[in-house]
Amino acid sequence: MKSNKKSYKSSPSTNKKSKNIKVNDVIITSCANVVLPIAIILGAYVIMHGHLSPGGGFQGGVLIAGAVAILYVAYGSDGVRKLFNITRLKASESMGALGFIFIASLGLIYGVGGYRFFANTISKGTPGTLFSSGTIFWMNFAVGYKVLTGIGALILIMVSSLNSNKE
Amino acid sequence: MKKAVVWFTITTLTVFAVYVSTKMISFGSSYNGIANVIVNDTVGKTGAINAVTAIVFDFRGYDTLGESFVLFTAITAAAAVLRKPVHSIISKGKGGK
Amino acid sequence: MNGYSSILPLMAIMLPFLAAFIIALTGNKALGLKRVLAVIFTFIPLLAVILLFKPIIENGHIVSYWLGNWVPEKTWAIGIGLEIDAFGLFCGLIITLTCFLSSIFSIRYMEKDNGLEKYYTMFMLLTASMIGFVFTGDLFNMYVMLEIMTFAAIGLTAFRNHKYKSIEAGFKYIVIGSLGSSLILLGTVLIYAQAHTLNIAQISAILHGNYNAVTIFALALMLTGYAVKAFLVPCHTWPADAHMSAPSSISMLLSGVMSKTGIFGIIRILYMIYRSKCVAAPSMEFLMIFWGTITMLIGASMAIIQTDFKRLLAFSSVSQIGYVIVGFGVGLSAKTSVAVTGTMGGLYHMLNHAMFKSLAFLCAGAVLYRTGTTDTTKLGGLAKKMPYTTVLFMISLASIAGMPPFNGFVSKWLIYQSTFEAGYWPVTIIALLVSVMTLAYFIKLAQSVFFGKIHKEHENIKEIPWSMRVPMIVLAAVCIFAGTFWNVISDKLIEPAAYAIYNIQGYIDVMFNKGYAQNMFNHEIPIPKMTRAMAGYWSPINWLLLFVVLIIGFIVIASLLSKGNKKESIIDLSDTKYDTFTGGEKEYFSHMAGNDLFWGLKHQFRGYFKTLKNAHSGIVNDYVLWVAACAAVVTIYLFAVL
Amino acid sequence: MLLNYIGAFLLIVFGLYIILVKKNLIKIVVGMSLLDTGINLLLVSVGFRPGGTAPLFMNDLKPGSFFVDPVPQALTLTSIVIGACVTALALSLVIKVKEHYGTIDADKVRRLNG
Repeated sequence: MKSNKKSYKSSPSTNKKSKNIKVNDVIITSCANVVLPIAIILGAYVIMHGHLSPGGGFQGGVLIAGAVAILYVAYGSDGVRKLFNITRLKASESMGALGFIFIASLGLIYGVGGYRFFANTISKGTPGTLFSSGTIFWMNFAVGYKVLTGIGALILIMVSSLNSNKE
Repeated sequence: MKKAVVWFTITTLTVFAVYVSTKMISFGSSYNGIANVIVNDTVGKTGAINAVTAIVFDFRGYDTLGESFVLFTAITAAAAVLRKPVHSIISKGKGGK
Repeated sequence: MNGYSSILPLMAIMLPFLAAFIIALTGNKALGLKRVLAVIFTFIPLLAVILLFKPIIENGHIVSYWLGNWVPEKTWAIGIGLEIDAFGLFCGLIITLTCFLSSIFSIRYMEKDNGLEKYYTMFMLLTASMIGFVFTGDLFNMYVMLEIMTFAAIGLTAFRNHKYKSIEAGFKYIVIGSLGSSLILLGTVLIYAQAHTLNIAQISAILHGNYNAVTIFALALMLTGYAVKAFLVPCHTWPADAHMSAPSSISMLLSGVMSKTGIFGIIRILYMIYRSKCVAAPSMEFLMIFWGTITMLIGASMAIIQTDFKRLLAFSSVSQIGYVIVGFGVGLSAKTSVAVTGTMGGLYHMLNHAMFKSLAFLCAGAVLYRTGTTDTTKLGGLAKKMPYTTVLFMISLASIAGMPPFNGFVSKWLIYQSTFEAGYWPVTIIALLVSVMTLAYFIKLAQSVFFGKIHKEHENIKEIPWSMRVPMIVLAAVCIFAGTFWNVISDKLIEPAAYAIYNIQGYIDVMFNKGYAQNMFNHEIPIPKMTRAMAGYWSPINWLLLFVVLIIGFIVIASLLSKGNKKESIIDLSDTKYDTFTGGEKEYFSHMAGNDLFWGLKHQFRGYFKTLKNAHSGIVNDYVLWVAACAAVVTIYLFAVL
Repeated sequence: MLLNYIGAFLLIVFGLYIILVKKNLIKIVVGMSLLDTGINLLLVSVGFRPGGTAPLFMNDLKPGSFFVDPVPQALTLTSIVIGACVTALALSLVIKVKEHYGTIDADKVRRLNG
C-alpha cells in the first residue's frame, strides 16, 4: 500500500490519477454504504435518548454530520454536493437555532405564573421513559438538528473551497 | 534571546502549574458546592435521569444556547472567510462617482 | 424590579440574537430588509438600556433575572443569573449606542461588498454577545459570550477576504485571541475547583478569606486573558492588525467597545471576585498602574511612527486604554478619596474613548470609502473636498488630545489628579507626556490626510452621504456634550457606576438573600463615599496649569524638531527626502509630506523607535510568546506579593 | 489525582510550546487544539470524585447516591465545541493564507509589522 502511494507520487501524471483514486474506490464505497446508515441511526438514537443515557444533541448531531464526511470520502465532492446544498444547510441551521430559542422561550409564552426564559414548562412525564423531562427532550432535537446541519455545512464549505483551489 | 524567553516562560508556567496542582483541593467524601444541590434534585425537578443533560439543557441551558451560537458564529465566520471574494471592490481613485 | 424591568435585559440580549438568525435565514436576498433589521434590532437594546435607567440609576436597584426559574437553593446558585448593576448598565450603554451608530454607518459603507448576509449576521451576533457579556452574572457564561464575541470579531476582521491583510490579521487574531480565551477558561476552571460555584457574586463571597495558591494562579491567568481582550501592552499586538484590516464600521466596535469588555472583565475580577485581596492593596495598585503606564507609553510611541491611518488609530487605542487602566489602578488605592477619583476617571475615560475613537475610525472609514486607501503617504488635502469629515475629525482630535472644551480633558484631568494625589507623580508626568504625543500624532494625521496638497487621483471625490455623516455627527455631539456638561454625565452615569463597582454587598445580596454577604464576609463591606467635589473636574486654575504644561510640551517638541533640522550631519543622506535640507534638492520647491512632520523627533530617538518597530515583528509566534511571557511574569509577581 | 492535574497542565504547556516554537501555521493550530484538550482534561479531573459513578440515575440507584460532579462535565461539552470551532475557523483562515501568500510559514506571513 505504502509503496503504491509512493509510486503515484513519483509518477508525472499524478493529478488525474489521484483524483480518480479518490472517487471510485470500491472498498471505500462499499464500506461507506455499510457505515452510513449505522452512523445516522446511532446519531438519531443518541439525540433521542439524550436525557436517559450519556450523549445528547451535540454528540448525536456530530455523529450524523460525520455522515457528510463519509460521503465525501466515498463519493467525492460531486457526490456530496448532489445530496446537500450549502445555502439550504445554513438556512436549516438558523431554523434549528430559532427552534432552540422558541423552545427556551416557551417559559415566557406560558409566563403567567412567573415562569421565565428557559423554564421547563412542558409536562415532565415519568422519569426514565422516552417522552419525559419536558423541554430537555425537545431541546435535544433542536440542538441536534442545528449541529448536524451546521457541521455538515462547515465540512461542505471547507471541502468546496479546497476543490476550487485545485482547479 | 528569544529562546531564553521561551524557556523562561515554559519553565515558569510548568513550575507554577505543578505547584498549583499539588495545592488543589483534596477531595472530600461528600459533595460540596452547586453539584450537591443539583444532583440531589435532578430527577424530581427536571425529569431527566441523566444529570449531565439536565445541567446542559436545563440548569445551565443559557450556556448551551451560547455554545450553539458559538458554533453558528464560527460556521458563519468560516463561510465568510472562504466565500468567493469580489476583487477590486474598492476601486482606486474612482471616488466621487 | 417590577414586571417590565426584569424582562428588559433578556430582551436586550436575545432580540439581536434572534435578528441574527432571521438575517441568516433570508439568505443573500432582500438586502434592504437586512439593513432595516440591523438598525431596528440594535436600536431595541439601546431602548431597553435607556428604560433600565429608571430602576437602576435613579432608584438604585440592581436588576437580576434567574434563567429558567432556578433561584438559589440552600444558598447555592444552581442556575445562571443575569445581573445588571449600574456599572454593567454603563458598559451596556456604551455598547448599544456605538452598535446602533455602526449599523447606520454600515448601510452605505458596506454597499460595495458581497456576502452581506454574513456580515449582518456576525454584526448582530457581536452586538448581542457584547451585551450578554456585560449583563451576565455568571463566570462561565462570561467566557461563552466572550467566545461568541471573539469569533464574530474574527469573522468580521477577515470579512474583506480579497485583501491579504484581512486574512493575516484574522489568523493572528484567532491565535492570540483564543490563547487569551483559553487562559480565561483555565482561570475559571481553577476557580470552580476551589469555590464549586460559577456565580460571580457567590464566588466573591466564598473566596473571601479563602485565597490560596490555586486562586492566585487563576487570578494571574485571568488577568492576562482579559489583558489580551483589552490589549494591555505585551498583548497589544493583534488589535493593530485587526483594526487596520477590518471594515471601519467594525474597527470602531473592536476598538471602541470590545476593549471595554476586556476592562469590564478585569474590573469584575479585581473589584469583585478578588476584592479582599486587591482593593486597598498597594501591590496590586502598583501592578495595574505600572501596566497602564507601560501601555500608554508604548502605544503612543508606536502610533507616532505609523503611516497607515487606521493602524495609527489602533495604537492610539492601546495608549488610551492605558489611561483607563491607570485610573482603575488608582482605584485600588487604600486612600478612599483618591481611589474614587481614579475609578471615576477610568470610567469617564472608558466612555470618552469609546466616543472619540469611534468617531476617528468612522472618519478613517469615510476617507477609505471615498479614496480607497488609508495609507497616509498617498493622501492629502481632503479638507476642501470633505469639509464635514474634516471638521468631525478635528473634533475627535481635540477630544483625544484632551483639549478643554471636549470630553477627553475631563477624564484625563481626573486621571492626572488621582495619580498625583496617590503619590504616583512620575505616572502623572508620563500621562501628560503621552497626551502631548497623542496630540502630536493626531496633528500629523490631520496634516497628512486632510491638509496639504491634494493628490491628482483624488480631485473628483465628494463628501460622504448623509447616512454616514449622521452617526459621526452624533458621536461628535456626545464628545462635546460630555466635555461641557460634565456634571450631568457625572451625576447620571459615572457616580452610580463607580458606586456600583464598590458596592459588593448589594451585588451579592440581590442574588441571594439579604445578609448573605455580611454573613460570608463577617462584616459590612465599606463603600467609599463619593461626591463630585472630590474630583477637580473643572477648575479654571487647574486648567490653566495644564495648558501651560501642554505648551511647554509643545515647545520641547518644537525645539527637538528644529534641532533635528539644523543638525545636518546626522541626517540620513541616502534618503532623497532630506535633500532639501542638505542642499541636493531636485526641485526648487520641495515640501515635506505631512507624514514626516515629526521626522526630527523620530530621528532623535531612532534607536528607541527602531527597537519598538523590530519588536513588532509580525511573526505570530513572537506575539504569542509575549502573551505567555506576560502570563509568566504576572504569575511570579502575584505569587511574590500576595 | 495529582497525576491527572499535572498531566493536564503538561498538555497545556506542550500546546503552548508548540505555538511558540513551530513555524508551520497548521502546527500552530494543532498546538491550540492540544491546549484546549489539556483544559478539557483538567475540567473533567476537577469534577472527579474517587469511587463516584457516572451521574445517571438508573433504577438501582437512588437520588443522592455517590456520583462524580456533573457540572464540569457539562462545561467540558461547551469547551469541546468551542475548541472545535477554533480549529475549524483557524484552518479555514490557513486555507486563505495559503491562497494569498503561497506559503504557510509563519516567518513569511508577516506583512503587517512595525
